[in-house]
Amino acid sequence: MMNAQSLEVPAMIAKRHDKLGLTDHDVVKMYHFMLKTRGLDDRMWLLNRAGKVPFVVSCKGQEAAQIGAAFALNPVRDYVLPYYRDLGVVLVFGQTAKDVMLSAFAKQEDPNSGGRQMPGHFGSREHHIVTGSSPVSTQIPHAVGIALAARMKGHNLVAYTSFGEGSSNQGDFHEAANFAGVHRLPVVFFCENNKYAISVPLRKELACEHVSDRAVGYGFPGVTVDGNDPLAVYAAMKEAVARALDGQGPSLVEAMMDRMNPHSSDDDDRTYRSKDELEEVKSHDPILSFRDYLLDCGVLTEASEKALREEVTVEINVATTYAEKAPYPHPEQALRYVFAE
Amino acid sequence: MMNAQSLEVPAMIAKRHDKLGLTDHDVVKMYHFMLKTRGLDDRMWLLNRAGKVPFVVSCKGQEAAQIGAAFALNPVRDYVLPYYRDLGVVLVFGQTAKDVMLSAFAKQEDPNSGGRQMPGHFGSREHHIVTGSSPVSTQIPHAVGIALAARMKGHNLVAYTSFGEGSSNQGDFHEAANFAGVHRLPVVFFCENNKYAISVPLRKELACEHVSDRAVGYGFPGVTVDGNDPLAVYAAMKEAVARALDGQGPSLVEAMMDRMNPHSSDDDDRTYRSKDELEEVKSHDPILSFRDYLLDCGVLTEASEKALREEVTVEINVATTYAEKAPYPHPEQALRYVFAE
Amino acid sequence: MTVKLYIDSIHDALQEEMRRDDGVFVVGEDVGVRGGVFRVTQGLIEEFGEARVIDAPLAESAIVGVAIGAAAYGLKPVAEIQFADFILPAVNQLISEAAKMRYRSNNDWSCPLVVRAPYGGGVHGALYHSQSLEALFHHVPGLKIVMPATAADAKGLLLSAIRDPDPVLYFEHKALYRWIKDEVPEGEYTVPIGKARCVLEGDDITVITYGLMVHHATEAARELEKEGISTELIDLRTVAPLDSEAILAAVRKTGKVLIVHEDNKTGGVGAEVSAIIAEKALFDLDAPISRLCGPDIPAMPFNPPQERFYMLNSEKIAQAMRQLAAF
Amino acid sequence: MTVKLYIDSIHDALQEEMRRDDGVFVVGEDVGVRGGVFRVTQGLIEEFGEARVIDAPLAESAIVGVAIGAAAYGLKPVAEIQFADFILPAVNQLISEAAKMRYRSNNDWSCPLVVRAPYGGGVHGALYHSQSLEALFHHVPGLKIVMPATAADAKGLLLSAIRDPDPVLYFEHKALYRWIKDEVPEGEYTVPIGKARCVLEGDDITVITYGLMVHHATEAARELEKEGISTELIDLRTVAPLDSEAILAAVRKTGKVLIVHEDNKTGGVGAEVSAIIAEKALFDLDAPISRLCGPDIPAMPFNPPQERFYMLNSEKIAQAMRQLAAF
Ligand SMILES: Cc1ncc(C[n+]2csc(CCOP(=O)(O)OP(=O)(O)O)c2C)c(N)n1
Ligand SMILES: Cc1ncc(C[n+]2csc(CCOP(=O)(O)OP(=O)(O)O)c2C)c(N)n1
Ligand SMILES: [Mg+2]
Ligand SMILES: [Mg+2]
Repeated sequence: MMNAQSLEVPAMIAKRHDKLGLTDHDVVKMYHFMLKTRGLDDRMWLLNRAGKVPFVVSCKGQEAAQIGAAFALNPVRDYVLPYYRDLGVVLVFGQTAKDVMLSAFAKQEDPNSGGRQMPGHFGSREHHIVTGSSPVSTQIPHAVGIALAARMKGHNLVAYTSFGEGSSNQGDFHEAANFAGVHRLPVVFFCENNKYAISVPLRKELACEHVSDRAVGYGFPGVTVDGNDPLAVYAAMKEAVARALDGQGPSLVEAMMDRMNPHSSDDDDRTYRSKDELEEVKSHDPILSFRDYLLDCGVLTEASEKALREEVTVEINVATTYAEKAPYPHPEQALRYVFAE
Repeated sequence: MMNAQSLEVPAMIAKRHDKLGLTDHDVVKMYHFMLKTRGLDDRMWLLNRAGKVPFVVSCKGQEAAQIGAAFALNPVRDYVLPYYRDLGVVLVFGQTAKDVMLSAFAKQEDPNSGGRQMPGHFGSREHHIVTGSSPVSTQIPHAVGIALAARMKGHNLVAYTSFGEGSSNQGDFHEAANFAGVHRLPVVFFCENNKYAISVPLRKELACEHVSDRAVGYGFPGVTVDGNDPLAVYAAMKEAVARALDGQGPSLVEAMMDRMNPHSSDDDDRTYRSKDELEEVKSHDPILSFRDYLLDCGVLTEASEKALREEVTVEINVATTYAEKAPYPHPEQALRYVFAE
Repeated sequence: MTVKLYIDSIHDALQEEMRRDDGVFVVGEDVGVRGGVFRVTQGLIEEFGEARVIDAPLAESAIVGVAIGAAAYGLKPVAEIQFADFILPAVNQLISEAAKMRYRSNNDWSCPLVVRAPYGGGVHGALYHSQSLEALFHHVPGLKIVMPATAADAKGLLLSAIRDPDPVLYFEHKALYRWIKDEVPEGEYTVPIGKARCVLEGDDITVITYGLMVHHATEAARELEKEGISTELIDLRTVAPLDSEAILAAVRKTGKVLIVHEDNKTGGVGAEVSAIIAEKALFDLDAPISRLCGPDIPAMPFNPPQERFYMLNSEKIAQAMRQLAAF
Repeated sequence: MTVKLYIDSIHDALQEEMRRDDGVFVVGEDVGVRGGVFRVTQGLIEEFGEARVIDAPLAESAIVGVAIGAAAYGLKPVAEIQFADFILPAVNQLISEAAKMRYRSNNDWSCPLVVRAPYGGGVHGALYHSQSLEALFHHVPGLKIVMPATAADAKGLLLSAIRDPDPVLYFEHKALYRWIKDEVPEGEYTVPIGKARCVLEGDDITVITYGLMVHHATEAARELEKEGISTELIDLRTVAPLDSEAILAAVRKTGKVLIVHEDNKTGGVGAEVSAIIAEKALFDLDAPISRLCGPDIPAMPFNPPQERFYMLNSEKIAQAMRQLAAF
């Protein structure tokens, strides 16, 4: 069910984040993260188009949902098992612009994989980001295992895992959700529904109305929220996190959003999306609407907003320069770490 | 949702099968098949205990549901992809007592596999029974493929596939159901919920209330019916079959029942089921209740019922004797049919 | 005869066969409007419609499993796995089901299925868009595996695969798609499954390989020719079942053999090739049977130096050939 | 030292290790109250409770996938796959995930997972309760595979597997469970992963095998001893990584080698063993490298004559040994 709250026009716009227990500082921070996510994403796309990085997978259009979700988590307490688009989430969990750029350039210092994996394959023990791979949905059972292990160790935490709506059709989603349901484990399943699996549109992916309809089959709640509204996502996630920490088990949160870019730098979405559709998508950029909200409720001013943007740009510039110059790994190092050494 | 109809005590007992469009002759045939199924099952169990057949998997307690389901299908038109307990279904689709016994004894003439597979691994092109294997749930996508292929060829038919509730936790169930939902294919997913996956009880298998709750996640209807009542199962299946033939797509029918025997001849269910539970299960044998129904509404008499039983016993005796004496396959024939010859 | 790109040859063969036999259909991720992420199925949905060019939900076990059902019913599905690496979720359907349907039913049912999957590295694909998957399946009775190295074989083996009454894995190398072009016979043209091809005749050493490495080995052989070393070069084309006769004949000719593959060394197809030789032609050998293969690490890192480290190329192959010749 | 059944040795080792390290837990189908369908985990749920002996829903990919997550978090899961044949739905989790977590994270994350799976035939298990699965995994960098043949090794390798910092597949042969018993050291006793064992010393021929076949080969060797043929018999114990040194030493000793395994021949572990020998000890050989393996058919039919046809036994092995000795 679509979360009603998220769809109605808020009566008193300035109060929405207050009600959720978010301070003005918090929402500015959220916005800052959204900008940084977008900035990095745009930069990597440009670098790819300039032939400087071989591959990019973009999260453009999904930042609001990601930041909304990540803010409901606690990076010191919780673990995340993000999918390849979840750049916003790993930034909140502690990765820096430099980390991201080192990964884009596949340099030795890349904390995710030492340049072994494509960008978007996150991982950092320090930041509680569990190493991910390319085959979709394999991380979902891992999240369940993290939750199970934490419970066995007496650690009260939440395991967050994200995936696209297309990936919710994989067996691993089903098996993992069922396992988590049976064992009432503290897992939040976060579906970023951007209405496409590469070129395959929703109607060819799923016949249910919402991916969240699947939760009932695993004995836990599922909600669908507006992923363009970080506060709506935050609210739903907060509830899911509270349930998890309270021993009430898993939840499925589905956020509806649009992928503003092609699937990846190798894709050309004009072959399967109309111009009108692409225009329409651009017309509700979640970053612009959140900026408007913050300006409207006086948390940001035009000036402070501009300053934030500039701060982000500088950070990304520095990171890019650093990463571009950083050394590649040594060829023979490829032989290492198949097993413990 | 539990189908209300199936749970209430029927007001006019004699009218129930009339209302479903079943003649007196039909219900006697159903009962005959139930007896034959039970008789074969009991006999194979005995033969196993006597050391004459190495392995048996029993359908005792599930016959009513199986016969109810199979009677809603058309063996000339439809295809079945039964799971290992679906002895009742393959009998309705044309396998004989002799076929079953040849399979139990693993003889060359076994039409399922020429003695290559364990009993319970059904298959017969002639009878529209698609060859099955041991890993659970793999047949479910095959049923979807049969339905897809039939539609491409312009054949209007139903692909029926059955599985236990435990097997509904496999990824293949999920992926296949979703595929069928998206393509609105004429498939009936029939879940025989006997509340155990070997020793694992429902509460450790699933956290949803009914397996049928999962259907909404695939965009098609799911119902749960009393599997001890062949007429309730028939009614639900008939609706599902009608939907399928009418181009409305798949359905999930879940029948609740009890496994009256251990999981297989290698199992000992006293290690995980209480005496009370086992007594309780025996107290509502679906064959006895259907017999009572038929006697009550005058379709059968004590005498005609006894005659049916005797007929079945004779058939099974003949089949057993034949199969026991039948030759094994030649050893070197094991090399054949890896590929087409 | 037309000179065609490898990828176009696959596309055209598929199209021709779909025109010829309306039981042939395509199912996979993005095979429809997008025409496949590599564009192999481009234009097919326009010509054959949504019913025969099916954009499947993202679920490989279902893609293969549904295709198996359709094959059992008598159609000829050509399932596409977007990257060979993503065949792994479908392994149970392939090994437990497709491979065993005929055998377990004592020849009553069968599974005339083709699974196409782009494989191989050197394309900045990193760990999960670079792997060679043939070794996972060559051990499985009931599966055939073809791996064309040329545009002509790409056609001839695809037609054979589709017409084969049993399941065939058709691995196409991503790096060949738009690099290799050669003459492809028009119309009816099949290459028999299970037959190797002699690429070069020679007397000094024998090189046995398949896939992308055929081209690197050819280059290496031409290099060595200049150095006076003549190479018998065999392209296996089919890695299951192996063409033992061709392998043994080529080995007997020179007495020195180098087996080359991109895939990891241990337990690769090269191990079986070597074992066949050691069993049947041991006394024809003048040198140890050598294998030059990918190292035993997950294939392959994303960063260019380590990707290059993993990948074989004509120099590395030439080096191994020189060593063997000098033995 | 106590003489124990193979199955009891596995049970006891698991129990000891769970007592010693409360990070060790068991997850699988029917491992709880039922104690496993073979009873390997009998009594564990009573001693360690439901939290550490987890009856999983019927879904192998989740069993392995959840265990991987728990291992990444620092626990030591011992996942049970009820029959090795049913590991196939979990192949993606094993190959894409468990095997690559350390590598892909550049040593940041790891996966100290054990997957136990009863394998092998001769037990009326038919096509899907009889298979040997090791060849599917021995090719995969990042996975170790142990296959104990004795009760002592069953213990020693299980402890090593659980303590190993990386994923280990532990295949236990169903036919050994209640057939084989031998002396098992009490308390701390580990057998190093990657080390073969010399079962018999001899001078005429070398037999290399593992699993159930160790016992049939031993019987065959004793038979041949009476005929004056002395056998060097190697039990590999670990099939990945292979103990090349032990293999080469044993081959060099006799110059004649027979590789035996129950699994299908083509692309089996024996192919790699043969290829290692052909690469490193070719000139020590006095006879072709022979392999005696299961035939290349789906292993194995249910009916007794065809099951016996598939399975190797001491006579079939003795026959191959005689032939080799006479070469
Ligand atoms: C098992 C597997 N199959 C195929 C792919 C190739 N692939 C990568 S992303 C993708 C689509 C994913 O769609 P969705 O889950 O909706 O996520 P989105 O990319 O839209 O965010 C596909 C098919 C893959 N990575 N893994
Ligand atoms: C993939 C796979 N895993 C495990 C098994 C072993 N096994 C056979 S039946 C069974 C339980 C099935 O339970 P359910 O689906 O409820 O069917 P039921 O036997 O209760 O009718 C198990 C675990 C199997 N056959 N296949
Ligand atoms: Mg999507
Ligand atoms: Mg059940």
